[in-house]
This record gives sequence, C-alpha cells and structure tokens, in this order.
Amino acid sequence: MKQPHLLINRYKWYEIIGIYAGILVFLTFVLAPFVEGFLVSLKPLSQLFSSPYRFIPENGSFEAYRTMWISVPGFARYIFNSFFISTVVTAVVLVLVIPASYAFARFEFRGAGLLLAAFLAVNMFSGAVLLIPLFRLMRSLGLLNTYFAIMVPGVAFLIPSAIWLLRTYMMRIPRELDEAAFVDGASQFYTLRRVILPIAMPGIMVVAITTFIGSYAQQFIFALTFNSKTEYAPLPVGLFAYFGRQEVVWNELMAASFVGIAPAMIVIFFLQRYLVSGLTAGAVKQ
Amino acid sequence: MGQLLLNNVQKFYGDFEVLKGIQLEVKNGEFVVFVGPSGCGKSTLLRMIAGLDATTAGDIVIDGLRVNDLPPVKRGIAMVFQSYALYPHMSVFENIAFPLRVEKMEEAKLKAKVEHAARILHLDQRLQQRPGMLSGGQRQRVAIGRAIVREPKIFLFDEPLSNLDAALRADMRIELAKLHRQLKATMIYVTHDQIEAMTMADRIVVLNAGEIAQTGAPLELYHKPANIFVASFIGNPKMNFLPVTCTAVSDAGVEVAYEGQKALIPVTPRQGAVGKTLTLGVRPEHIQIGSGDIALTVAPTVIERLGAQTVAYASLDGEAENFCATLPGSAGVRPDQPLVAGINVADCHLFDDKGISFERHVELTDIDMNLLNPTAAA
Amino acid sequence: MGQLLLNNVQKFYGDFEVLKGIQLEVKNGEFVVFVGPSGCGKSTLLRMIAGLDATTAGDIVIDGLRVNDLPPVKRGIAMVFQSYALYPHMSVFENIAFPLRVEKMEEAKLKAKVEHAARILHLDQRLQQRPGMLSGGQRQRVAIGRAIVREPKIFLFDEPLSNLDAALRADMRIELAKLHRQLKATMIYVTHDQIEAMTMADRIVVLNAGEIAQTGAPLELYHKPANIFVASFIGNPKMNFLPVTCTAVSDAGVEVAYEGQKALIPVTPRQGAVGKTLTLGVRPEHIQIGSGDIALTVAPTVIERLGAQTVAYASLDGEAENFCATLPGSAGVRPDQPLVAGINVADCHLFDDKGISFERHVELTDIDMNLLNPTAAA
Amino acid sequence: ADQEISWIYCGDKIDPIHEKYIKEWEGKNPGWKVTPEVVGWEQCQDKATTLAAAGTPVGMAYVGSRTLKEFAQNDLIVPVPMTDEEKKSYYPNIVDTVTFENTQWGVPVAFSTKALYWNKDIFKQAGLDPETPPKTWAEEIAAAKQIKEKTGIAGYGLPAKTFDNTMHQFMHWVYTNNGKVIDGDKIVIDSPEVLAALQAYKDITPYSVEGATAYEQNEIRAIFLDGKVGMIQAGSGAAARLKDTKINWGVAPLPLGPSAKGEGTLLITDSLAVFKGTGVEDKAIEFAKFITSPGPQGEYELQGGAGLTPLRPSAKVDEFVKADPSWKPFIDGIAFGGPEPLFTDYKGFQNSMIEMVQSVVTGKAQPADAIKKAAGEIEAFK
Amino acid sequence: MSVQRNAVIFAWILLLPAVLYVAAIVAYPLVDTFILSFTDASLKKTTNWVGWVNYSKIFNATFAEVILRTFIWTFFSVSIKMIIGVFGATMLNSAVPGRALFRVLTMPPWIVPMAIGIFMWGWMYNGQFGMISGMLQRFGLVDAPVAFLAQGSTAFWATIITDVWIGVPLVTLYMLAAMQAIPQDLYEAAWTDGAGRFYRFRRITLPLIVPSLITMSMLSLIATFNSFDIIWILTRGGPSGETTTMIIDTYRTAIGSNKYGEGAARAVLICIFLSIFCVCYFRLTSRLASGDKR
Ligand SMILES: Nc1ncnc2c1ncn2[C@@H]1O[C@H](COP(=O)(O)OP(=O)(O)OP(=O)(O)O)[C@@H](O)[C@H]1O
Ligand SMILES: Nc1ncnc2c1ncn2[C@@H]1O[C@H](COP(=O)(O)OP(=O)(O)OP(=O)(O)O)[C@@H](O)[C@H]1O
Ligand SMILES: [Mg+2]
Ligand SMILES: [Mg+2]
Repeated sequence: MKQPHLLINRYKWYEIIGIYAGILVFLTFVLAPFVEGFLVSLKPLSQLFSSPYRFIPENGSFEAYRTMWISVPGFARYIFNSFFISTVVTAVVLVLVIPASYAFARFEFRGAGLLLAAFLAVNMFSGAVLLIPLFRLMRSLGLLNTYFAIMVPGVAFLIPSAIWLLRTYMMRIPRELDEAAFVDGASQFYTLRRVILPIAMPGIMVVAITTFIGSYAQQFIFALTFNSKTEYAPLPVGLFAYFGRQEVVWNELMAASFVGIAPAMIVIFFLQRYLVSGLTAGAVKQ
Repeated sequence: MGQLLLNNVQKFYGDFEVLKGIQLEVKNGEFVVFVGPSGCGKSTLLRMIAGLDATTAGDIVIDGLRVNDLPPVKRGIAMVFQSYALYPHMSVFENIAFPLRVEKMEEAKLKAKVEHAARILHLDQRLQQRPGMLSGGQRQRVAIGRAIVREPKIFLFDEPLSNLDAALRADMRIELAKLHRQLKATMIYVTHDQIEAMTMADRIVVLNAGEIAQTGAPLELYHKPANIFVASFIGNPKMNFLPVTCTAVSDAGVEVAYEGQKALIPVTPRQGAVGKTLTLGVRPEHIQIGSGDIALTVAPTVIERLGAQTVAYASLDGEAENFCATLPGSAGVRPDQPLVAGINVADCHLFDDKGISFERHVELTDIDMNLLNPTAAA
Repeated sequence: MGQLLLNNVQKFYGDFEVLKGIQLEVKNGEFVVFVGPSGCGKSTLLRMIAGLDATTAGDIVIDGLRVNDLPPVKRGIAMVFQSYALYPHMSVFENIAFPLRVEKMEEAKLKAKVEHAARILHLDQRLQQRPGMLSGGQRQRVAIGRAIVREPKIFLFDEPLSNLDAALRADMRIELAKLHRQLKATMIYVTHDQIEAMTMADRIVVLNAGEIAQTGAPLELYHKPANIFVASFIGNPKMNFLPVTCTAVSDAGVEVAYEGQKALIPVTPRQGAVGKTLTLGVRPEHIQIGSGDIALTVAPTVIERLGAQTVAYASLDGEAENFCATLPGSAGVRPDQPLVAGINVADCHLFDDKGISFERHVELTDIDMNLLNPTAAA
Repeated sequence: ADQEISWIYCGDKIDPIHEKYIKEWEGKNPGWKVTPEVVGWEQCQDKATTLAAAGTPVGMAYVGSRTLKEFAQNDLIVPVPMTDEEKKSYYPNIVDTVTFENTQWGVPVAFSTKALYWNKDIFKQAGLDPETPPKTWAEEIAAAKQIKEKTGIAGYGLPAKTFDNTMHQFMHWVYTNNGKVIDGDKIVIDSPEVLAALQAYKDITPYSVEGATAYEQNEIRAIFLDGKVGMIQAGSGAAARLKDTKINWGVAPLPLGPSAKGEGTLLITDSLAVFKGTGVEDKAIEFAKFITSPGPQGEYELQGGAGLTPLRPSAKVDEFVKADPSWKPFIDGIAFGGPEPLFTDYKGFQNSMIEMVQSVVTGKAQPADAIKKAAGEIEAFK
Repeated sequence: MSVQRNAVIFAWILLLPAVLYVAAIVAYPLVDTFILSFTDASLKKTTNWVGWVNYSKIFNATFAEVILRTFIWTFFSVSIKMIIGVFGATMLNSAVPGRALFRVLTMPPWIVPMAIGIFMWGWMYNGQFGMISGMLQRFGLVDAPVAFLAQGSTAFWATIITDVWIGVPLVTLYMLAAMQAIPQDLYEAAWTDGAGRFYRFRRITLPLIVPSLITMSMLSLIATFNSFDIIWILTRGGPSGETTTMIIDTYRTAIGSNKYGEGAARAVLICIFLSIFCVCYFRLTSRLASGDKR
C-alpha cells in the first residue's frame, strides 16, 4: 500500500482495524435491511417463510428478477415515469429556487427571516393532513390524473428544503462578484445568469440531486391520490402493484425495489464527489 | 474628463458615524491615494464614490454632475476590488470582456479592445486561462484589465495589492504608476500601506476615524505633517516621538528642553507654548551616530541589517514605543552596546499638546521642484 | 538543547522531486531562516522537520536522535502555522493552554504557564476573548504563545507574518527577534520575504527549486552571494544586472567591458573567462548620480519618493527588467529626464555564464564583527 | 361520447374473469364504458373515501361492507335495494352485512369465513389423535397446551397485531359463543358470552406463538405453513397453499364456546358501493348487480387461492365441495355466523377492540376490566 | 436610496415565483386546514363551525400520553440519528482506501422508497423468519424466536431504529461535509502539540461541527416529529397504542375515522409545537454563531 504523504493520516495497524471495524458496523446497520431484502428477492415464494433462519437461501435464484417484469408488466413504465417526473420536478424546483435562494442570500429586506421561516413551516405539516384540501385544489386546477397531478404538489413540498440548502451555499459566494458586475453595468438578472449561476453550480448540483431523489423515491401519497392512471404512476406506486389481495409477492417486490433504485444509485455513484463537496461548501455557517 | 468633488459627504451606519463630512476635490488625471489605519472609512468612501454604498448626506459630483442617485455604470467609474472579484468560471478573456459584453459590443470591436488591454498588462499569453491558474500579480492585472476596457473617467482601487507578497507588490506598484501615465485617467486608490501611498500618489489623503487628517503631496506629508497622526503614519519605520518642554519662543523658532539639553527648533512659533509639554518628532533616517544638536544615549535591543541600511531599535525609559534609527550601510552597531544617537534640529518636527504641528521652516520646492504642482509631473 | 541535522533529505510527490537532497546543520539557539521563491519547497521541508509530512529519503536528526519515524510531539518541536491554526471555538487562554491540556498538566501550573506566556506576548488583557475578536497581530501572538508554553527545543515558523499588513509586520519582526533572544531556543523560520530573512536570521538558507542555493549570515549573502539567484533574491529593490564581456584577467581582478567602457572588477579571477559574456551585478543602493567607474545614461520612467530615499526605475535598451537606483533623501530626479548613473567597481558583483559568482575582495569582518561567529550575538 | 362508470378496483390487476364480463356488459350496453382503476389493497378504500369526501366520487368502489353504514349516514352512497328474491339467493346472514336501516347499501362481491386448520403431524408428536380436531374451546385450549408442553412447538396461532384482522379473529370467537357486540343501537359487549371469549383468549395465549402482538393473520398463516404451529383459524386461502407443502393437515369448523348454539363464524363481506352524485348511479347499480350475479360471481369466487367463500349456494358449489371436502367447514359456519358490527366510526371501534384484545394478550389487563373499558369507549363510535 | 429600493424590488421579483408557487399550492391547503380545525368537518356534506371544541376534545388523558411519547420518540430518534451520523461521518472521513465506495454505500436508505425500506425492516424484526431473531438464535443468544414488534418496549425501539436508519444517510452526509470544512491545519497544530486522534476529535472536530449539528438536528426534528410511514407500516401505533405518536393519532383521526376537523386541529397543534422548537432553535444558533465567528 502506498503511504500517504501526510503523516497525520498515517494510521497504526490497530487504528486501521478500528476504522474498518467502525465502517463495518456502520455499514452493517445501513445495509443489513438490504441484505435481508436481497435474500428475500432470491428466495422462491414458497420458501420465503421458513425457519430456522438461513442466511444462504436454499434454491436461491434470480428468478424473481425475471418474473417481476411479467407479473407487473408496466414496471418499466413506472421507472420511466419516476425518472420523467423527477426530472421535470427537479427542473422546475431549480428554476424557482435559484432566484429565490439568491434573493435570500444577497438582499436584506424586511420580512426575509419571516418568509424563510414560513418556507420551513411548510415542512411542518404532514402531507396526510393536507391531502383533502390539496385534492380539491388539484381538481379545481384540472390537474387530476395527469403527470402534473404528481409534479405540481411535489414541487411545492420540495421547494423549502431546496431553498434552505442553496441559500447557505450562495451566501458563501463573495459579494464582490456581484458588485463588480454591478459596477460594470450588468443588470441584476444578467449578473444572476452569467455570474452567480455558474459559480453556484456545485451547490445547485447538490440541490438537484437531493430534489431528484426526494421526488424519485419518496413522493408516494400525492401520486396515489391525485392520479388514477396507471400509465402515469411512478415507481413507489408501481411497487405496490406487487401487493395482492391475500399476500404480497415479496420476492418480486424486493427484486423490483432493487431494480427500481438502481438508476438512482448509478447517478449517485458518479456524483458522490460533487455531493460531498457541494454540501461542504453549503455546510459552513457564515 | 474625470473630475471629482466630494461635498461634505457623510455616512452613517445606523447611529455610527463612519464618515464625518468629507470635503475633497480631485482634478482630472490626478492619482489620489486614500490612506489611513484599518477601519477609518477608506473603503466606505470609495464604495460611495463607486455607487455601491448609499450616501447619507452630502454630494458626490463627477464632472459637474451630481451622481448620488446614479448607478455605478452611469458614473463613468471603474473599480478594482481588493479581492479582485474575478469570475472564476470565465477565461481571462471573458473576464476582461465582461463589461463590454454587458454593453453588447460587437464581437470584432470587443476582441480588439480586450487584446489591447491585455497587451498593456502583459496578459496576451494568458487570455485563454482561468483565473484559478494565474499567480496573484496576474490576477491583479486581469482585474485592472476589466476596468481599463470600459475607458472610465475615474479608476477606483481598493487595496489592490494587499494580497500580494512583498516582491510582487513592488513590481505592481511600478506597473500601476506606468499605467497611470499611459492612460492619463483619474485614479483613486485606497491602501493602508503608507509606502504604496508615498510611491504612487500625486496627492495623498490621510483619513483618520472618518475625517481627513491631511491632504497633500507625498513629500509634503513627509516633511510637513499637519499633526502627530500623519507624522506617525507617513514614513517607515515610523517617526520617533520624545516629550519635551518648551522653554522659550522666538522668531527663529521654539526652544525646547529634553533631559536637560536645550535646542532651538526652527519652526514658526505660536503664542502660549512656553512651559507646556510638547512632542518632538524625529524620523529614524535622520538620526546619526555620534553627536548632534540633541544627543541620546541608547542601547539598541534589536538590530536589523538589511545590507543597504541598518535599523536599530532601542527602548527608552518610560516609553512604550521603540526608539528607532535607520543607519546607512552596515553600521557597526551591536545589540545592547550603548551608542550616542544624534539629532539635528533642522530635521525635527514639533507638535503641541493637541498633536497639531508647528510649521517647519523647510521650503518644499527646494526638495522637489514638482512638489507644488504635482500633476505637472504626470 | 535544540540541534538539528538534515542529512541528504529528499522528498518526492509521486515522480516530482520537491527536495533534492538537503544537507544542513542547525546549531542550538540559532535563528535560521529558509527563504526562497514560492513553490521552492520551504514549507515542505519545514513540515518534514515538524513530522507532518513523510520524508522520502535521508535522515532528520534532532539532538543526535533520528526522528524520521517519530510523531511531532516526540521531536521536541513546536510549530506556528501561516494561517495561525487557532481553534476558533476556544478562548485565547484555552488556545494557549491546549498543549498543556493534552499533557494533562495540573490546573495551577498550567494557569501559571499560560499567564507567563501571555505576559511575554502582551496578551494578558485578551485571555478570555475568542480568536475571532483579535486583530491579525494578536492572533499571531496567540499562535506563538501556544508554541512557547510547550518549551520546545526547536520552534518552526511557516511564514507567520505573511497575513499581516506592512506596519504590523515590522512590529512583529522586532517582537520575534526579541523573543528569540529571551527564550534562547532554536528557531527555524520560513518566509519568502527577503526583508524578514535579512532582519531576523542568524543564518539564512536560500532555497531554489528544492536545492540549497546558499547558506550564510544575512550580510554574507548580501555582500557575497554565491550565484545570480541569491544575488537577485537578497536585497530590495533587487540587484541590477548588466551583460558584460570579459576582456582580461589579472591578480587584481577581472577586466570587463560594458558598452565600450572598461572596468577592473576586484574579484578573484578564474581561468578561461576571457572573451566570455559575464554578468555584472550592482545593487540599486550602490548607484550614485554623476560619474563612477562605469557610467550609464538612463531616463527614469518611474520615480518613487519615500521621503528618506528616492527610488528611480528606468528601462535599458534590450532588457526586460527595470534598471533601478535608490538615491538618498529627496533626490532631484524627474521622470523622463536623462541622468548619468555611476557605478563603482568596488560595489560590483560578477557572475560567470553559469551564474556562479566570482569571489569579491571584500572582508566581511570589516563590515560587521559578528559576522563570522553569528551566534555569539544571540 | 361514451358514458363512463369509474370503478375503484382493489388489487394488483383486474381479474380476467371480471375483465371478460365487463366486456360482455359493455357489449350489451352500448354507449357505456366501465373504467376500473386498480388500487392496491392497502390504499383502495382510503382513496375511494378521499375522492368522495373531496366531492368527486367515483361511480363505484370496492369497499369493505363495514364502511357502508358510515357512507350511508353521510349521504355519500345510494342504496342498492335487493328484491326478496335476490336476498334469498345468498347464504343466510350475508345480506345483513350490507343492510342498514332496513335497506341494502352495497352489493356483496367477496365473502370470507374462517375455519380451524390443524397440523396432524404435530398432533401426533404431542400424543393427540391427529384425526380429531378440537370441537370446543376447552378442547382447543387443552390441545394447544399439550402441544406446547410436549413438543415445545406453539399450539395455537393467535394474531394480535394492530391490524383489522385482530378484531376479526376475535369476532370469530364471539360468534362461536353466540355473542354480540352491538345489538341494534345498544352496546352489548359487556356480556358473559364475550367475556368468555376474551377469557379463552387469555387462556390460550401461553400456548400460542410467542409475541402474538407482532403478527397478523398472514404471518400466522406463514408460520403454520412452515409447520411451526399446531392450529390456526384461517380462510380458504390457506388450504390452497397447504397443498403445496409437505404438511399433513386438516380443516374443521371453528371450535365452539360454552354458550354456542351451533357452528359460527364472522362473516366478512366486501361490497360494491355506488356513490352518490356521479349521474350514473342507476347504471352503476345495474352493472354492480350484473358483475355479482350468480354466473360471473360463481366463476370468480371458486377460483380458489383468493380465500373467498361462495356467496350463494348453488349446484356448482355443492359439486365443488364434494370434489374438495376442505371447503365444507367454511360454508357450514355461515349458518350461525354474524356480520361485522356496523359503527359510524368503524375505525374508532376497531381500534378499541384491538386495544382490548392486546391488553389481555399482553397480560396488561384482566378480561373483565378490558371489556368494561372497551364498552365505554365504543359507545362513542356508534 | 433609490439604489436600495431597486434592490428590494428586485429581491421580491426573484422571490415571487417561488413564493407564489408555494403559496398557491400549499398556503391554501394550510389555511383550509386551519379553518377546518374549527369545524366538525367529516364525511358529512355539511360542516359547522364549532369553535374550540376540537381542541378541547384533544386534551384528555391519552393525549398527554401520546404527546409525551411523541417527544420521547422524537428525542431518541433525533439523538441517535445524530450520534450515528457523526460516528459514520467520522469513519467515512478517515483517509483509508475505499472510502469513496463506502460513502456511496451509505446512501441506499435515502434512495429506496420509504415504504420498501420499512418492509425490509419488517422482515428483519419478524420473530419467526427475520434476520435478527434468526441470527440471535443461530448464535445461541436466545432460544426462542424474538418478535420485536410484539411488546410495547421493543416495538418502540424498533420503530425508532428504523426511523434512524432512514434518516442516517442524510445526517451522515451533512456531517461529513461539515467535517471536511474544518481546516486541516487545526488538526496538524493539535497533533504537533501531542493530541491523539480521540482527543482531536473531542476538542476540535466536535465543537466545530456544532453549528451544522444544530441545523441538521433542527431539520431532522421536523421530519422525525412528522414521521408517519414507519410506525404505520410496522406497528400501526400498536401494540396497545404504545407506539402511537401525534402524527399517527392525527392520521387515525383524520383519515381513518374521517374526522377532518379534529384531525386538522391536531395538525395545527403539531405545527405550533414545531414552531416553538424552531424559534428556540433560531435563538440558540444565533447565539452560538455569534460566539463562534472567526
Ligand atoms: N455594513 C456595515 N455596517 C456597520 N458598520 C460598518 C459596515 N461596513 C463598515 N462598517 C464600519 O465602518 C467603519 C469603516 O469601515 P471601512 O471598511 O470603510 O474601513 P477601511 O478603512 O476600509 O478599513 P480596512 O483598511 O480594514 O479595509 C468600520 O468601523 C466598520 O466597522
Ligand atoms: N501534496 C502535494 N502533492 C503534490 N505536490 C505538492 C504537494 N504539496 C506541495 N507540492 C509541490 O511541492 C512544491 C513545494 O511546495 P511548498 O509548499 O513546499 O512550497 P513553498 O516553498 O512553501 O511555497 P510558498 O512560498 O508558496 O509557500 C510545489 O511545487 C508544490 O506544487
Ligand atoms: Mg477596506
Ligand atoms: Mg509555503
């Protein structure tokens, strides 16, 4: 192994063991349910419920990963819907949130703190309670049973945390950059577009990723209530198609979950550096 | 044209009065340096001229037009920020071209202008690089380039060199001075480094706690500081101060006593000084080893040998500040070995109990023929 | 005790050789300054001595013990970082007390030590404040305080003054020099500011691209630089260089020709120099107006008037660098008015085509009695 | 254009038999379309309610019959009166499950009853006669005890998780002891019959699967399928699954309590409710009756596996039972079965009942106290 | 002056789209909920204004229990999240080979649809067929299956742990980011002074991530207080109501029993509680931040 140049990062053997043990414990906690889920996905349905507990399933196979496509024929469509909805939601959130965060980060105006708190308050109401009023709203907007039925409320509930994150990031961009552009005669929109936007890109990436995931995996209740058309249903709703009247097709459900989150995992894998460094910048309080 | 008039300009932050009625006129083509300790309001004043900060009271007049309510771009100024404020995501070319892009200048003309500015600033080779790849001095020049292309009437600089190291700072000083002569534009330059002020300014404005302490040509401030504050701020190492007692006053000057020694300081006398405690000022470079009109025996504690000169620091009894002497070449002083420091009365400055100086009998025009018409040299 | 021996110390970053076999001995109580341009490896070397960076090859020996594999605390060193590295969440007291807390020193003793250090550094009034509320110079002293309390054998400083402004830097220089005399500890100090090097060092180590260019007392480097690199690095403004042709060699020195003028430079001659192009070096402070052994007619483009001295810069035909002269007081030079710059051969340096200097006939002990036993002064 | 009857259809996909008959009905009724929306079991009921509450009801929805009272009282659904002839076609007591204020509010579409399954191998292992299932609670408890003590295997599978089914399971015990929770408008839970049932719960708990409150019926069934419990009470679906295992099993009517008049069970039906205010109510009723008429319904419920019990007696059913005797106990229980008690706040009632059961099973309360507490609570949910 | 005013107008122009959007979509339902909380809204077609009745109905003996439980549940969940998050971040912040991969591996609980993650935990907790009980039996630590959701005590902790699991990735990531923002030279300085790894963690890392820790725990607190799916799917608030929190209670009332008015009153109450928390938070952080400025 190559030794690091920084001696402070050079570990004694027992420290290395300690760290890896720590990581092992931590990742065990984080991943154990997935191991369980994966094992379930490998078991034939008849062997799902058998004791004593066996770690390596008997007759394990990847059969469920094949049959899942057959028993819920629309599954590919659900994944596509999730992707499509999340992409649009992310785009809309960014369009709304970037200017708003900039305003919060840069301008001092009366009520800024209150407004920011109000945004946070949106998160304090749980979706379940707001369901019926929201439904009425969606209906009067004529959005029921369209992609918009899922996207529109999704955007609204993802805006607050996105503003919160991006604002902290933008506060770290030196104010002189705006001022320099101002002195040079750039309009404020021009400054936002040509100066702030490109510099805030890492922060925007982080917000984009968190919004995307929030929308990809977590927005279940709206999708379910405001949309009745299978062809628009996103992944989480689609997964519930594996719930039958009498029982759940557990192995296929788990297989489908793994297949469903794979695209997002791949995205994360390639963006993880960006994610951590972007958060870093945003994390520092002024 | 780039004339600037500050008429009783005031600035409050809440109840805190940062600038207390600044009155100043800057001529076209003049290089004016605002200097003063940290927090005295230099940046604030510059930003008010630029149009970045609002003015609480008073008028800012550029070329006869009151600009208080105009945005920066309409004031005909350009500003170079202490932090350079370069756009990290743009190439050097785009950074310099930014103001022109804002104006929507046509591509060919823009290119020509940017390249011209780059040539002046020796940046031709760097146009395609990002600011992150440049050294401090180069970044500085990019920031200046961005100001140049707009052809402003007035350049504003806020401590542009403070992020650079000593050698680079010296080089950039010279380049800026050359640039001033080349562009013949009005420049207003903020620094708290008195060497920069001395070397670049046609005229220095010394600010102290929101007020103008003195305005004048560099050597005027050096030789005839208006008060203790200016005297100690201008000159490096800074002036030594000794408490003296005024014993007599005559047309020839003021006679003072320091530890039993009497000396006649050639300054314009003032009534009622006799018997008071005054402050005698003498610059380190005016102290010589051996006797003088006043002689002090001091034991230097620290000796700095710069080769070209030697600086000796000593502690005087009862004084918090070091007593300092700059001696030519490799003077044969050694730490803790007492020596006699001689002071000539002609080199002395005298301040009253309020810190206001007595006018010295020095003819500035003898020292530098430019002094009384500084812009003629530019 | 704080003796340090670097024995053929090397450092690679990947394939990039940052330090190329450094050989150096530092005596107990010595104040050694590492100086060199940015990126030459000063910080790396210091960090290797501290035990922060790994050593690729060679030995680092402190007081006879090879410490390559010891952690910093076991090496008996203390380090002051360029960024101060103060703990923002702790008071000044706790910052200074940190090393003692690590040692689990008992409270009363700890308190006494911290307060003693604070007194030395004039921080008594600040002990309860957070670093964020301090000025740059005060922060600097807190960082030093943290180093002092450990009573290390060797202090390591990495550009401790580079974040301070000019006036503060001058003050801190003096304080550090005093501190060195007070503590009598070995100090190794990194800077790229040659003035700091000159004023504080017992001995300067000039680094260039990972190699030691020269080691010596400040005035030794000033008067007898070993090569062009050192010559141009030491001294401010930097030495002027002129291309000359060697016409003859004799015991008295080397005869060179510059634009038709011949002059005999009093240096120890070397074989095979005749006919070659050599480089003549002369410091700005050794140029006088009027005739000399060599005379140049130049038109200064920029004049810097510092009051105590005047610096004139001129461009020579075919040279990229400015030709610079430091003239005493308020010399009567004006921009663009040609003048004659005279150079005396006794002040001249001569370098061969590889940049190695010819030894000058100057007796250093004539200049400063301390020079050849520098630690005696400390 | 076509007029539409929207239908919230619970499940993962439309049953092919329903699909077939929708086509048929659409063929017979030109200009009408039935548009089922498949919603998972967990959410379908809530979704229908939400839509109705928000003022855009669906044409028709598949709901648990227990909610019909609440819907009806709030004027969300229209009555679907049955002719006497229609009523008669069903097994006894079934019509009661959709009846409130003397009229019918839904068309039964699915029906389930429970019977007792036992594991013959475990019985043998415990020294019990593998061919004689317990007939009374006392026998059942004794058998469970013997199994537990002799083999270490749990004797009985008692589901008591916070789930709908926990109350259902208890109601089976109530109905096999001639008990009642509500009579007309009167809460009668505080009766000796119900108390006996709860006492029996308490008695059998020690010999039941450890941690009853962690399991609902499907989990208990899975344990039975795994051969880890001696007896459970479950629907017909368990039989279909047992056929795939190596287990030696039998199914019998639910054991009876001391006050029983005959075999009993809880009759759970799901119904098609027709919502008010859609403008297609009449046509929806017509369709609902068609899709549950003996032909299509018979075909649908006798597929097996889904755990359904036939709604109506018929020759086909008899034939079916003959071919597979394991169906018999499910149908026999209907005679003395009872409906899910109808409450205005059914969920509130159910929560109280679950609470009552759990407090006894976990030993936190004595049966008598628990019933008293529940009786007080459910008064508010009428 | 005019410069200033322009800036304020511009700020509002920037804010307007987001504010209008959120107001349009969320404000109306919020206000509606607020109004609803003073009515007897239910499945009934007519609703009547009932004033404070819904609120007064809430305050009974079980509600006090529910509130207390909610606080305890939230407190433990948030604290454990923070502890594990900081622990994980510390581990992932060590310069050991493979850490990029490890970082990616922390994210799945965040990415997987929440319900699915909870189902997986349901499997884990299952006494007969689950991994935990199975492993415990395999290693002979228990001899009978342990059903973790059967007793109130274990179910309480089981739901907390699942909630922690879902929240941990974001906390870890955020804390990792905060740790990376600490200048390396502070650690080097401490090390030269002889501070060991643990000492450095305790005296430097920990105090310096406090502001981020507070921000995160704040956001986490809001989410945790309203954490619904976990308890609902795992235990439905049981057994014997021992995992019933305010949000479960609210859901049961509003959606389960269709008492929209009473449900709304509970929702408003939750918002009030959280607002009080937030105000305290702002107070706390502004004090800490001012003390910590560099
Ligand atoms: N936004 C503000 N609100 C309140 N006070 C301010 C503000 N900006 C500056 N000040 C105060 O105004 C005074 C002058 O500040 P200014 O930045 O002009 O000083 P400066 O002379 O440029 O100092 P430096 O040399 O350190 O840059 C300072 O005391 C500062 O604290
Ligand atoms: N971690 C590293 N990896 C690769 N190269 C490095 C690393 N650290 C330093 N270097 C290189 O080593 C050389 C010496 O760096 P060092 O920091 O010692 O310079 P320095 O003399 O201290 O410069 P400065 O005056 O700018 O501080 C530089 O060229 C630098 O690019
Ligand atoms: Mg400033
Ligand atoms: Mg360095």
